[in-house]
Amino acid sequence: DLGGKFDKSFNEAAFNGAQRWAGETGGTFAEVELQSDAQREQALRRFAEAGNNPIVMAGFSFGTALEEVAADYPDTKFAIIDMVVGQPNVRSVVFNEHEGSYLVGMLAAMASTSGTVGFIGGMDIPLIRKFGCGYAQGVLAVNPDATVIANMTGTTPTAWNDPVKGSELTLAQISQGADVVYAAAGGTGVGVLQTAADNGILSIGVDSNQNYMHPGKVLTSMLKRVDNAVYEAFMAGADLETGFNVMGVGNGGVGYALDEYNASLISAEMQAAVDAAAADITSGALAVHDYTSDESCPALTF
Amino acid sequence: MDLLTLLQVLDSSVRMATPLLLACLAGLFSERAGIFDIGLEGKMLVAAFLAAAMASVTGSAWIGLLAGIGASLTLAIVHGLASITFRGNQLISGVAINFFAAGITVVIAQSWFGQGGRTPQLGDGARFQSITLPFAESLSVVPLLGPIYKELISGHSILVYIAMLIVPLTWWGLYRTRFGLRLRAVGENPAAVDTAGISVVRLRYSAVLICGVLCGIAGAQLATAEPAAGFIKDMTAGRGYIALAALIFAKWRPWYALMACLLFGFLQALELRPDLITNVIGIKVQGQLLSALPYIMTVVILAGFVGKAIPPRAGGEPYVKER
Amino acid sequence: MTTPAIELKGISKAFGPVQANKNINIRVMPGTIHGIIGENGAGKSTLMSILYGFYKADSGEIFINGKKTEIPDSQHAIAAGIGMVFQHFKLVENFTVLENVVLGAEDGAMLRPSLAKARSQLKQLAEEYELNVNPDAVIEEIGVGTQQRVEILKALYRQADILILDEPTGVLTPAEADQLFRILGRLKEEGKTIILITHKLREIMEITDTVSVMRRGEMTATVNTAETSPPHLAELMVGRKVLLQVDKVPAKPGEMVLEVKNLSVTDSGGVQRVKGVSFNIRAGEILGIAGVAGNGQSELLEVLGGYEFGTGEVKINGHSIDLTGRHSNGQTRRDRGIAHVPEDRQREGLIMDFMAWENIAFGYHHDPKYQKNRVFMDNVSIRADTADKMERFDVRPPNPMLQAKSFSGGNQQKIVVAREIERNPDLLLVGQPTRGVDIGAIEFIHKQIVALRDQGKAILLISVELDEIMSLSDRIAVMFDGKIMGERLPDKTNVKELGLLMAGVAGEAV
Amino acid sequence: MEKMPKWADIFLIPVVSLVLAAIFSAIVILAIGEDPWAAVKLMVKGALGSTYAWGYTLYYATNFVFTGLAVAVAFHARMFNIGGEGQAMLGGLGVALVCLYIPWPHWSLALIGASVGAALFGAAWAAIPAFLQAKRGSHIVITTIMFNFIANALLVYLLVNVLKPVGMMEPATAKFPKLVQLPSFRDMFSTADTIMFRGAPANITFFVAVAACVVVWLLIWRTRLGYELRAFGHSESAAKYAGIKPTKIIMVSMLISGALAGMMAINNVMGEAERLVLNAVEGAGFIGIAVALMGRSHPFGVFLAALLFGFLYQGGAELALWTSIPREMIVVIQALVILFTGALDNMVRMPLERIFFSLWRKPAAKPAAAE
Ligand SMILES: Nc1ncnc2c1ncn2[C@@H]1O[C@H](COP(=O)(O)OP(=O)(O)OP(=O)(O)O)[C@@H](O)[C@H]1O
Ligand SMILES: Nc1ncnc2c1ncn2[C@@H]1O[C@H](COP(=O)(O)OP(=O)(O)OP(=O)(O)O)[C@@H](O)[C@H]1O
Ligand SMILES: [Mg+2]
Ligand SMILES: [Mg+2]
Repeated sequence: DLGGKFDKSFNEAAFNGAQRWAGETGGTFAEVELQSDAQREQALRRFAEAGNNPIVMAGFSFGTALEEVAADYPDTKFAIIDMVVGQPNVRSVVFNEHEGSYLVGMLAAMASTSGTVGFIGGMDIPLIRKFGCGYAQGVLAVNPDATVIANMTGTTPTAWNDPVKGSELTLAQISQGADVVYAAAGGTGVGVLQTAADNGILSIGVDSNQNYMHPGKVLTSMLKRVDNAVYEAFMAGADLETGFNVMGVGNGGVGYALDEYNASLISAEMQAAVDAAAADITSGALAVHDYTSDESCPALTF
Repeated sequence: MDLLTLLQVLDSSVRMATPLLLACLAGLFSERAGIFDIGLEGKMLVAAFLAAAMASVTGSAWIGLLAGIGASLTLAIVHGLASITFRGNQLISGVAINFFAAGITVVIAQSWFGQGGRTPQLGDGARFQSITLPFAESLSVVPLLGPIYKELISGHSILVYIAMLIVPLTWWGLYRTRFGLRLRAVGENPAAVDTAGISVVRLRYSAVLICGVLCGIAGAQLATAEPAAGFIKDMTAGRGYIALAALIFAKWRPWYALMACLLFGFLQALELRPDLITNVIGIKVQGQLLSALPYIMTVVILAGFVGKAIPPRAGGEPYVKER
Repeated sequence: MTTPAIELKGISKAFGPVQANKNINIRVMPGTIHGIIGENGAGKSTLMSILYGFYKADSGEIFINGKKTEIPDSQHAIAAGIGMVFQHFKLVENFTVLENVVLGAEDGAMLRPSLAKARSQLKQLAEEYELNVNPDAVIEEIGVGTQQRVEILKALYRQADILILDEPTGVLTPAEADQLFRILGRLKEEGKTIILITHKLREIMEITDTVSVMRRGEMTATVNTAETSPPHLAELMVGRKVLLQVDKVPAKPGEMVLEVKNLSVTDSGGVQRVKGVSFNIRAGEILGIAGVAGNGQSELLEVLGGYEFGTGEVKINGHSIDLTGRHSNGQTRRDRGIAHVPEDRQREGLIMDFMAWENIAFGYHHDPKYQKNRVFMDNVSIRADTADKMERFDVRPPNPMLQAKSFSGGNQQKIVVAREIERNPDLLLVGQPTRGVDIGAIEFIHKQIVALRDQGKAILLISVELDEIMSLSDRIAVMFDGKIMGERLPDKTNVKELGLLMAGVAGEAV
Repeated sequence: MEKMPKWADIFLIPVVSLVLAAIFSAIVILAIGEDPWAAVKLMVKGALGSTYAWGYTLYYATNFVFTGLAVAVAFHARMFNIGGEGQAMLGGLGVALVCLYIPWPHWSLALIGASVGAALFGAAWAAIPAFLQAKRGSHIVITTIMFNFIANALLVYLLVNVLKPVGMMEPATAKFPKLVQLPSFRDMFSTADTIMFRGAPANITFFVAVAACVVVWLLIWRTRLGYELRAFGHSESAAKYAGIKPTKIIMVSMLISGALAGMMAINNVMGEAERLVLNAVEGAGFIGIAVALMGRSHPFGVFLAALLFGFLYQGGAELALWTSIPREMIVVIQALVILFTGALDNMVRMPLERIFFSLWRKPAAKPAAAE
């Protein structure tokens, strides 16, 4: 989606999935990066006309355009991420981001010494509030007295690609006492992670594994396996199974990242606590509230 | 609101004000010499891009700064050619420069770094880091003044201090030197300068070049001074125009320019802290209103509710000796 | 024989298609005052600007004190000891006198020492040549006479030996002019060489040693002043014998057309330009208003023409007209029967990029005769009307499709006059009707104005040319500093008396 | 004759300027390692190679006709309206409100309603800068730019907080009802067996744009208002002398300008997207400046220039789809066109003038020599 292919986050994950497919199968794929909403339909049509199959779209903003286009090209299969489009030739993939966010929220609360943690969202939309809400629930589950400061970068797609503002928001949160910030903001998060590292506090990445960006300074990353979704869609090719597809903690769609870059930050008991919660979520013993289900959040006000 | 929060907002105001201030002073030199320049925006943008790009490639913020200044100077020369040598319309030239900058930065960034019109994130060394002034820590215990010194005055990048230094320098140059006298004269009545045996063309070009250098520093500050760490598409976001408004507000005088830019910087800093506004005035203010506030203020200021601002008399008109 | 201070050989200069100077030769002896006369547009200013390096000649050579000198810009002229006071002053309005003097002649990169030095030098110069000015006064706040002194000081501060003055007395009262001439006399005694451009034969006779005459870009003669006479010079200037007398029968004033009571005008800068003037004009008479430029005549004309606001009372044919509100504009004035030949045809009277026919409709574009219906204009009928007017006013070339800017000055003026007079107005306002217009056209325009008077219309004439005022007016009012100093009848007064009034020396009460 | 012939002024100079802009654009394409010639071929094919391509080219051209006319009308009164972008955004808002909240029985009525809505909203957005210019002398260039930013903020607010249907993620309005859908070129030109303009967004608004050109031409050169507008544009002092009220001309010219810019929205919002999205204008307001400069502010010239930019825009979109030349390349080309046709006009004009000068001097000199 808007924000650039190399946002180190959402779009990059999608791109990596496609690359992995290309690398493994030797296939080629056409790609386009859009700069403007008004161009979505044009791009889709051109790809469909050119005989690409399947066509994968990363981002909810394609929804409306896809509704139109999918009907016009019944023989082409489409896959869309983060959005549900009710057409027979469309596969809709959605993620339970609130579950993954809950897990990193727990880690944040355990890592925080000040009892204040931050959340910086990208564009202020229900999807991102879903991240924030899950995160806050995780924080409060560990430390009911903790404070969660939440800011959104903006209300337009430019909010996905504004690291400068991300930095300023981070500074503002630091001045309010936050010592762990979670960036769910696409390319904007780059600025958040950077500033957090500059000022000696911890940050949490999103979508892709961003731990490597500032080794030892990124607490963890909330993984959203967009890459897997894209990879699978490409693997399936024209036989892509259409319909509705939910990726959650249970099926490995979301999770938290643990690797050599953050091993020193996550103690064994932290890991144990989080893994236990993950197991509970999978089993249904723990239900994390999904903001988009009723547009409200028990743990955080936006 | 406690002192520390206030200081944090002011601190961020200073940072926000710096590129505005540099651009505003750039405009001051240009317009005082009679060349209107709405291309400040574009010059800052190319400077921001090239500064970040070169810093990322070479790993040196200083080389980045020089490259940024070079990029800005190139566009300044184009503006000079259009408005001085070829006596074209200065507004149109400025508009063209802004578009050119908006397009070319993304085109080159994309082909160079392939990151959707961004430069790579700059690491330490490749950007201007905050400088902690001497005794900032030890003095911070002094009530009131200590925190002010530590939070507000100390801890900015070198470019912020340079910008602040340029204000008195501009004042001194404008009112205390031969160059300043001539510069002010050429913006008021170029024929007087010409008949006094001074080259109007050379004077105006030097003003335009100074303008280019200052816009270059402004751009570098935007992209390569902490906390910023790289260039993003359209990152100037109208600052060039706001700087022009500040210039009018300041009635083309350096010290007032500082005040005006700090005001605008404050407005931009406030946008980042909607929570504070909610706390202070007790109601939630729409984010969009906050983000539009600098622009609305600009219009209000231009509407002249702050008194009449008389621009340099020969401003905007090419100097034509022979009709 | 001494070498001339200045010698110009074969100077030519064209502005696009206009040949402003053609192969000019001139020699000026050191320590003399050399006059240059010629009609408007003869090329005098151009020639001097070339000497001063402001313009570059297309061909020709310049010798200063016998040495061939290249003067590509003013800096070289200054270095060669030339100083020039332009017809339109070249001063920075919001600078002080001191700053203006120092500009371009600073001693070093720092300003303060230069200013200090200039201050003491100015004091010295002031004593030497009676050139007193307050060095800290701001230019826009001092009078034109003083501004001119600043220009002279600028030249002297740069140690000019040769001083060129381009129409220095155009903006001065006779008394100020006399003072200027005393200064010039002093300079000449000091051994300076002076070139004086002027239209006024009296001044030439009074102060110059030699005089050159220019006509249509060429130098037609150079003579010793002592060996010539005004009629002779006039003939050299125009190329034929001049008889600038308008034939007209005595006026037969009728009904009161224009009544002006206590009219004041304040300009946008807050300066009061017209200070409570009152006068009347009857049908069938011409009221001429004399005065040095800048004494409120322009503003008076503008407020009557509707594009400047004023206070007081103005009645036309007994009806009061609105001087401030929404209804005060050129359109409503025209509806009331006021036509207006503005002072500056290029800035006001015409749109230079419009074609002649569009200019003939200008100001009258609401006229039903020019409309097809409520929305569209009837361009065909406007063109026909224009062709007709151009024919009758002898506009050359008589082509309605030419842009105004491609007509010569005289013909541009004829277009304006044709448009306004053909309206058959009750009151005609005329400002500087013959500025920059050649003799033939002057006669023609004067005749048209008198003919309109003879049809029983009221005319208000404003001109800085005293001769024009004297020969056209039935009554003469003199304006000074925004006030009417007095009213005279043309056959009962003389140039001297009017000159005194123009200088603000009140005559007997009106 | 003392000037260049008119055809040289109208055609030769823009063409030479365009060639210069093209050369520089080619240099940029070369510099980023792409082949300019291949790019041109791709652009021509993508923008003119099929009815589908034409459908896009004409769709974009329609946008640019409106914004170009907007800038041109203001230019005639020497107003530099850089606010086309914001005015078109607001026009979009007008269209959206009209289409969403009024139950139209038929698209033709809706088209009229939407045109009025678009024009009113666009004009309203131009009104404040115009008023400030007329009454307070605030420079219209800066105020209109500021109003672009403010329009954006306003639109974001409305789309996010007011107009967005519940549950939708992106800031946009709901789809307009089917009944207000404008006939597309496909609907109009396809026959039973050949489908033309398949999937292309060009629609009936194109003909509204053509009509707008004619109306603007009549307005500028045939009406009294146009006469006053041009007079004011050429010489403010003379206009004052003639009793033309500056305030009125500034207001009227800017309102017409804003209305025209706003009317672009019937093409992109009503004709294409059928809902209002955030960045619906896509820079067309700015391209209008280049279009008006290229077209010498004449409606016919604007039309041709709009076609040219339609071609560039669609061609550029194809470039972005199939090569790694980003879309912003169009912005660069647009900037170069503005630079060369607008600001560096004299650079082209002066040498050309000199050539013509020497050309007509020679024949003039001959008869003299023969005497
Ligand atoms: N800068 C210029 N561009 C074009 N034409 C010019 C320019 N300056 C002067 N001219 C033309 O050259 C001719 C000579 O002008 P010049 O100013 O030298 O006359 P002048 O003798 O000084 O007249 P005046 O008595 O009105 O001052 C005129 O036809 C004038 O229109
Ligand atoms: N500024 C100018 N731009 C273009 N053409 C000019 C300009 N000034 C003069 N001309 C052209 O030069 C010709 C001569 O102009 P000029 O004013 O010297 O005429 P003139 O002989 O003094 O006539 P008149 O006595 O009617 O004023 C005019 O016909 C006009 O076409
Ligand atoms: Mg002269
Ligand atoms: Mg003449």
